[in-house]
Amino acid sequence: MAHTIRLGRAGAGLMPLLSGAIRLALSGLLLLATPGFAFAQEAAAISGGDTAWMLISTALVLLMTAGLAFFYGGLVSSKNVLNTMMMSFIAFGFSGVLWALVGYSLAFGAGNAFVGDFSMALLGGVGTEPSGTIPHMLFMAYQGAFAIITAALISGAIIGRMKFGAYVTFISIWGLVVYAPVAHWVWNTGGWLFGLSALDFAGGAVVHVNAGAGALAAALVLGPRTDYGRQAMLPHNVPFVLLGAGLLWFGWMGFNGGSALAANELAALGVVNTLFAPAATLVVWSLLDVMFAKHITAVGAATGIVVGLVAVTPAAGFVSPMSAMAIGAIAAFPSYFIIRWRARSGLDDSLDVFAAHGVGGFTGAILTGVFATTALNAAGQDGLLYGNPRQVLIQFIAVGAVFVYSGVMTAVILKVVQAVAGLRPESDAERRGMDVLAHGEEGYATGDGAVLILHEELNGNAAK
Amino acid sequence: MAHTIRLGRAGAGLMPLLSGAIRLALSGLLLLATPGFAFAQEAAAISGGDTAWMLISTALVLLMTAGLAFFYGGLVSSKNVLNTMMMSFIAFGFSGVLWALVGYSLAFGAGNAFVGDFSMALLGGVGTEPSGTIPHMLFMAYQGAFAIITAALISGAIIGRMKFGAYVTFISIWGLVVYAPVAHWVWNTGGWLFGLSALDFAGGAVVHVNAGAGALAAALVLGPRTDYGRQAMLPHNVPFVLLGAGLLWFGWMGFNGGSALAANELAALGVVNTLFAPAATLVVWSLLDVMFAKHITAVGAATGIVVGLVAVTPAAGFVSPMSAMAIGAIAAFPSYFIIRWRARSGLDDSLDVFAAHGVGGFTGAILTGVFATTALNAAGQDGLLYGNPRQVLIQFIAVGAVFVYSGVMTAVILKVVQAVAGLRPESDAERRGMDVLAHGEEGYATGDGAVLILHEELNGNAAK
Amino acid sequence: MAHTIRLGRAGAGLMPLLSGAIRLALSGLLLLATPGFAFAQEAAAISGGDTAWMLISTALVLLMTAGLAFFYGGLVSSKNVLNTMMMSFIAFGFSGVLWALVGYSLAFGAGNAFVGDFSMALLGGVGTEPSGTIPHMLFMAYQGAFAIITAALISGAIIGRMKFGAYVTFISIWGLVVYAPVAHWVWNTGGWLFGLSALDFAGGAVVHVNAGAGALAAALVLGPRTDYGRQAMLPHNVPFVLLGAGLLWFGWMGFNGGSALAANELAALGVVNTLFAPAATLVVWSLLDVMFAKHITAVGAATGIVVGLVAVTPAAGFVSPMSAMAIGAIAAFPSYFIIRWRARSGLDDSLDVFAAHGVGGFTGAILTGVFATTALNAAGQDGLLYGNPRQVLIQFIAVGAVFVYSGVMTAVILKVVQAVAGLRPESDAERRGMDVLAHGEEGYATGDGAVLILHEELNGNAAK
Amino acid sequence: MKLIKAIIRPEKLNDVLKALYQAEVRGLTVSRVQGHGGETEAVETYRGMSVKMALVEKVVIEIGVSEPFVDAAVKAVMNAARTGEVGDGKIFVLPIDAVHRIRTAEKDVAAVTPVAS
Amino acid sequence: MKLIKAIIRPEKLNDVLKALYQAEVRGLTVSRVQGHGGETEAVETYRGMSVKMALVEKVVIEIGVSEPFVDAAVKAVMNAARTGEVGDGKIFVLPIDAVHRIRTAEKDVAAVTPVAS
Amino acid sequence: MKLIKAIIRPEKLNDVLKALYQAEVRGLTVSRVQGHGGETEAVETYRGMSVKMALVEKVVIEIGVSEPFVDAAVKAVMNAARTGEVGDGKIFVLPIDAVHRIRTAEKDVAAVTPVAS
Ligand SMILES: Nc1ncnc2c1ncn2[C@@H]1O[C@H](COP(=O)(O)OP(=O)(O)O)[C@@H](O)[C@H]1O
Ligand SMILES: Nc1ncnc2c1ncn2[C@@H]1O[C@H](COP(=O)(O)OP(=O)(O)O)[C@@H](O)[C@H]1O
Ligand SMILES: Nc1ncnc2c1ncn2[C@@H]1O[C@H](COP(=O)(O)OP(=O)(O)O)[C@@H](O)[C@H]1O
Repeated sequence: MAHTIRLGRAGAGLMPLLSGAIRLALSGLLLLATPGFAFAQEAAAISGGDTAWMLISTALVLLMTAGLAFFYGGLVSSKNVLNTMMMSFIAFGFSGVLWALVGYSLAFGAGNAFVGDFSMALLGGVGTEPSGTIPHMLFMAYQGAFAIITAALISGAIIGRMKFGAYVTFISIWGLVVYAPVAHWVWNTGGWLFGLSALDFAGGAVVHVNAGAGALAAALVLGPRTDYGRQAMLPHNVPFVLLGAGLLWFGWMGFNGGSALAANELAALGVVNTLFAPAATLVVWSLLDVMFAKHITAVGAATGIVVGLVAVTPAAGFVSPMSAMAIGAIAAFPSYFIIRWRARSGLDDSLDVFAAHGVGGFTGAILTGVFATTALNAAGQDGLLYGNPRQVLIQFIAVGAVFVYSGVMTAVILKVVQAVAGLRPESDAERRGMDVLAHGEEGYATGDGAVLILHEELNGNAAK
Repeated sequence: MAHTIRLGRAGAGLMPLLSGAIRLALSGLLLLATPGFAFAQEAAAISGGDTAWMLISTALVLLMTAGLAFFYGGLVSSKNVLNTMMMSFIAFGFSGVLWALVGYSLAFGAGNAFVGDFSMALLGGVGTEPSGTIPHMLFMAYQGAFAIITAALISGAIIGRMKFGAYVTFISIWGLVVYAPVAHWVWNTGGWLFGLSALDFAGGAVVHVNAGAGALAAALVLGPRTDYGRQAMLPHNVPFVLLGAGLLWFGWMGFNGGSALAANELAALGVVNTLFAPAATLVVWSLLDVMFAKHITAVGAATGIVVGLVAVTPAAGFVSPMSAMAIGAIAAFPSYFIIRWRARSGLDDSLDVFAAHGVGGFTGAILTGVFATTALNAAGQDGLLYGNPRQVLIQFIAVGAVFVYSGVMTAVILKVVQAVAGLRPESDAERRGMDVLAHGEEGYATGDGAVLILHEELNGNAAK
Repeated sequence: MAHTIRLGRAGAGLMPLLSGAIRLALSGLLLLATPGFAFAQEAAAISGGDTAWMLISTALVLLMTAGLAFFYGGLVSSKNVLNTMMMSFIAFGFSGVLWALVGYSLAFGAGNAFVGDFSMALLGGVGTEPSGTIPHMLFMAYQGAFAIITAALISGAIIGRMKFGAYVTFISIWGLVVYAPVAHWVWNTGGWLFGLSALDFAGGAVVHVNAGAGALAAALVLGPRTDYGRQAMLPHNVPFVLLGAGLLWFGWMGFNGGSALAANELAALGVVNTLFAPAATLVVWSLLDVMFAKHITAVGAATGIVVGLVAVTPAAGFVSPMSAMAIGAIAAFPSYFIIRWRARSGLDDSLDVFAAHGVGGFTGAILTGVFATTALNAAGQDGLLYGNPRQVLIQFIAVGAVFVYSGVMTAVILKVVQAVAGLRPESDAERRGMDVLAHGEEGYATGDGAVLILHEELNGNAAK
Repeated sequence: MKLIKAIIRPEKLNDVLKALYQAEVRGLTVSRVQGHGGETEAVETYRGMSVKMALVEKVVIEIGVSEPFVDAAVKAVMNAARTGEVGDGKIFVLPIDAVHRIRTAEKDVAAVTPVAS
Repeated sequence: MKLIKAIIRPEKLNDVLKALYQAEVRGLTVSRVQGHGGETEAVETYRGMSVKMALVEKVVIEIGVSEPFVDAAVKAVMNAARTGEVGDGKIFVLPIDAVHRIRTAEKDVAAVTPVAS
Repeated sequence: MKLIKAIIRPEKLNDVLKALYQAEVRGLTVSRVQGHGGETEAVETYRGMSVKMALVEKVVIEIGVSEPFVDAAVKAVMNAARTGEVGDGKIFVLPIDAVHRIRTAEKDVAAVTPVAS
């Protein structure tokens, strides 16, 4: 299915002696590592059209994380804007580097049914040889952009109340211990959910349910912010939220369309569905907003768009555009009402990652099992409406397994980080805002009363 | 010409029984519907390169509507920023969904010389079979992104003084009753302007003159805002205006370049012209600004870029880059002076949609008839400079017809909506701003004095 | 190497008589012009995949200049935000138009070893015929986007203290007298650095060292702003800085990946390296920030990303991803410490263009000479680690020559402009901010106390 | 010498400035504030969370005037700022002990008498 | 008539508003300011440039009250705004000569007595 | 006790803060305002629409001081804020009836005497 690759035996690595040795050492560490390394050998060639599409798709998915920073950053108060945005941006660094070093190999190395191996650690054997019709390393980078944004998605649950160092440690571990195995389950030909024929075109389970479960667990482990339920956290910049939604939608074209790994009919189906499903969600969300909030809200519109994008993610390459619109329309309901409930509950999943991504991904994955048709994608499965009710069950199993694994492992990782380094900052951090406390910066500094510290002697007597 | 497609007979629809029945019913409703449905049958194949380019072009045109939201949103005062942006964003939903349901069929169905039919309603027969060298549904989605932004463009004329529900109703109807037929006239091989050999590469008439005429009519029907001419409406965030201009320019590469429907010489011509024509406009606009505003202004630069983009839109695939620069340079003049006049007039086309898009599109369309050359695009026509003065006349007819039809129909639709639901909100809405009144939100909330409404009992006694 | 083209003899120009005559006249002006015009004649064809990638790459590089406007604009105070952004945006106009008129010909015309000629002035002979596998004019436009951003980069050195007219004049001349020749040296097959086998995949020397040297010279010629070293200039909008960094990274995929001029293995290598090198820089930069600023800062993260992008630019198509990560990681150090030193020095290179682009480009260029391998790019060279220490020397020569030429010529141009028109505005401009003084606008106007000037008679008595 | 402190609606600011100009009041200082009074409170909803906005945008105008101008200034503001609906605002008149013009070190009445610009 | 001018921490604003409501104070005006007092100054770093932030975000509440309400209002603010740490702020009580309600032209005590909204 | 209210140019704020620090004035509150005085009005143009900006950015510093400090504080501001050009601003000195320190409930002079931080 999508994201599955057939690799030619990879060419000789660069500086092979050094990296080979490190890889060998790493392999010894991997408990679950399987000895086998047997990709189907196959003659293939790079296609210019497919490569062009995957090059830009990689860039598009990369841009999504910046879009997410704005979607999230606009929703928080101005004293936490940088902390919120940095939780996305820092994933570019740590999640990105770790993906290249080991994550990719853990996800897409042959390994066993549950996890890959270290055969491609340090990008060993990941060269420009064809993987399908595109260069292997491009596939690796494309998948890396997915790993980055999935980690960043979780941050919406823990706004304004987590030590930044602890957060960086957390997502670094999470990417290797949670994301990589789950990607392996679903997208590697040897993965157990792949074997079950679970359908997940672009990551409804791997990305969204995974991040949603992680977010729920993180919100529970960290607990609510001190003034949660007493003080409203209003979005300090709704245009940023709309900008984020716009950039996310734009990037999602590469996320869903690129998951065809080629510039073909499937990519077109992915892009078309990614255009119309969120459009349908937006219409339904607006009507729900009129009923329950008395107005069509801008924050609601942005949220509805994201929910629609999430819901169509697992389905994008398996269902027709009309079905995609149905999925988008239906998916509005559970997410809308869970957000309403959450806002009144004690659960401080601050930016509703669970409701938008967890629930949206769940709805989309199940509905993929309803609307999928092999008439459009022979590599897929027929769904309930096309005579295969079993697929709904398979989708349940896939989503459920990812949810449980991600939820439990996220909690475990956080508890470990908590034991070692603590998770929450001193109590007045929340009051003063994380920007100044965790980053030593303000989002919007005026410079009023800012005294340059130039030399030691100035420290003592300038303006105080 | 551009945007014209040859369809193989479309494959069997999904869930064909249901949608077929609905389509049948819809067909009965269409007064102008023609029975014929006879596309040229032609063997064709999907090209990876062409598809790659059209996939990203579709994403680019989608992004433009978000860019427009910022271009417009930055120009208004902060109390209307969300309302302004939502007028663009809501088009994603309503205009997008309606395009898939019926708009596409009305525009590109065979129909007669004036409008399509319901043969492809509910995307019946719109599958992944080739249309030219790209999947048919990709062509449909690409065109859908055009329909969305054209509707959104009009909103610039009616800032801060239209009920949101009335607006949504208006653009929903407008997309079907104005946009779809006009697209049919110009881009469908059976359309009457197509038959006249009118040149409109990427929508100078279909998109810009169309939106400009609609904007003019809307500004006249709604009348000026209450304090128009007394209170200046200053742009609350000029960087947003520049961001919008930047995103629009970026997206316009897909708008004009993608209108070649392939990754070929014509697409290159479109992209090159879309780079240099606005550059020339920007230079001329800056010089005019120095003369008349005493400074090169940032709002002026953003406006000049957009005017240049509009002007080159009809010409992009028909003229040489040097001609495109000439068109860009010339187009600065009429739009610049009409904006100056408008600002002093009683016409509250708040963000000068008429001057930028209507006049810019007009200038570009006429100049296309001057500079077009079949040396670069054999499917086009030679213009005045290449020995065919008649083309200028044809361009006049095309632009004039679109202008009159769009202006009249826009006024009619608005009058109907007015009669049924009213157009303008209670008078203090303008004073307090549409964000709070129409959306129950603020663009930039500080949270000062915001009291959470948690339970019924709190309603009565918290902070008041 | 990258950016090198083989042109078929160009087709007949449009309106050939007129433009031919102008070209002839221009040729007479060129002192260094060589008579020869001898491109290798070669049969070639347009590739759809390659063209698709170069179309979007051109759009991506165009977007970078808007991204730069936000990266720079967020870092300054709000009274200079428009002036700072306009320094980037105006380059679209003047640098863009001049590139088409003469710059491209000066850079890529055959000419001699030091500069091109006027053979392609006014785009003579620049049609849609193939240049490699893409239309010639697309190559021209892609290069034009490079010329635009290189000019804009310099502006970071002279924030808030240069007359806008003088700036426009300066970058207009600079693009022809500095950028075009340097591009010719490195990327034209006849250029002297090309002949030396200097490696510069996407512009480490041509773009970044060039701009960095220009920035240093400009900062020195203009001198520091009046209150430099006394008053802190704090970033008025750090989210804008992050937005800029995000858009730059996104666009840089086309900058580095597009420099392969095709959608092939090399483009993939470029994109992959452009993803992971800045990721590594971001990790190292964050750790340095923890050590020296006590926090991981958002401005630091954005800066680190840009430095990593700069450093990988010359290397992107010559080194493996693991080497790219090494380059990214190493490049953090010199730029980080030079920024720290600069902030305490008397050098008002306000936004550290020298440290980020000059030093980053230098580091990247030298390390290209260390890590390059012909195993990945047969058209390149092996570097030090692959047994060719001489390449490091060649890289030094290339970077050094560009640095000296650009530095000296920038100073000369600025001195000339100073003599003719003056460089710095009246002294209270800095105090009041350049937005109001140079552009007659405010970035964030509230409209409080803004009195419309409608008629002459109102001038006298309204609110004053 | 008195300090007149008028809290008015933002949308009335330009009218009030004009009225003060006509009343020959030349110097004043304006700031954006938020007020709470008898106005009905707007309810806003963000993602299912409803909040009551207890504060409303207002503008404060502060004018230092010598006694003879107090009444004229108050009257000018009163007339220009009135809409008749709840929320029009208040005017406070505070005593001033001394006024200094920074530029010239002039004091009191001389300090607030405008100088030809 | 007095004008109570209380400088408080921004995060205490809602608590203070609530306390004032319970003390039956109905009209007030709020503005965002920056204060300098005994608090330790934060150091921020932007690209190697370190700055000491001498000013801290504060909120000012201004309340025009008739004499009988002064003590109650001061007490309400004092209790609701106190954290016990440096930086809690100050309350200034200033004399007022006159108060006008713009809407009705009522004066003094009548001007600050709330009218049913 | 007096409340010194100084309206100054924004770009002079840091200088004034420094001068006040040297005059041993420790507590103060700063806010951003817009002023109208004798300054020439800037004309801005947005898309052909010209507007005269009647208001100019200013900063207000408010300082509660006991009588002995009034002159020193006024002098410090006057000297540090002066440029000699129109628009330097004004200083108003207002009487205060009472001052309270919220943290300790200290009153009047004790309330404005700084405590070691
Ligand atoms: N006692 C007061 N002290 C300070 N400001 C007040 C007071 N009463 C009202 N205000 C200000 O005046 C504004 C309007 O007052 P309100 O009582 O709503 O209207 P009205 O004066 O028309 O009855 C309030 O929003 C607040 O800013
Ligand atoms: N003399 C003063 N005049 C005006 N404002 C003051 C004065 N002293 C303190 N403030 C304001 O009160 C705030 C808190 O004062 P500070 O001295 O830090 O705390 P505390 O009152 O707890 O000792 C300051 O940030 C400032 O805004
Ligand atoms: N009578 C006044 N009341 C309140 N503020 C004033 C008054 N006169 C001047 N100001 C403030 O002082 C600023 C400078 O005053 P202006 O008359 O322009 O300069 P100068 O004091 O140098 O003659 C104004 O912008 C305004 O903010």
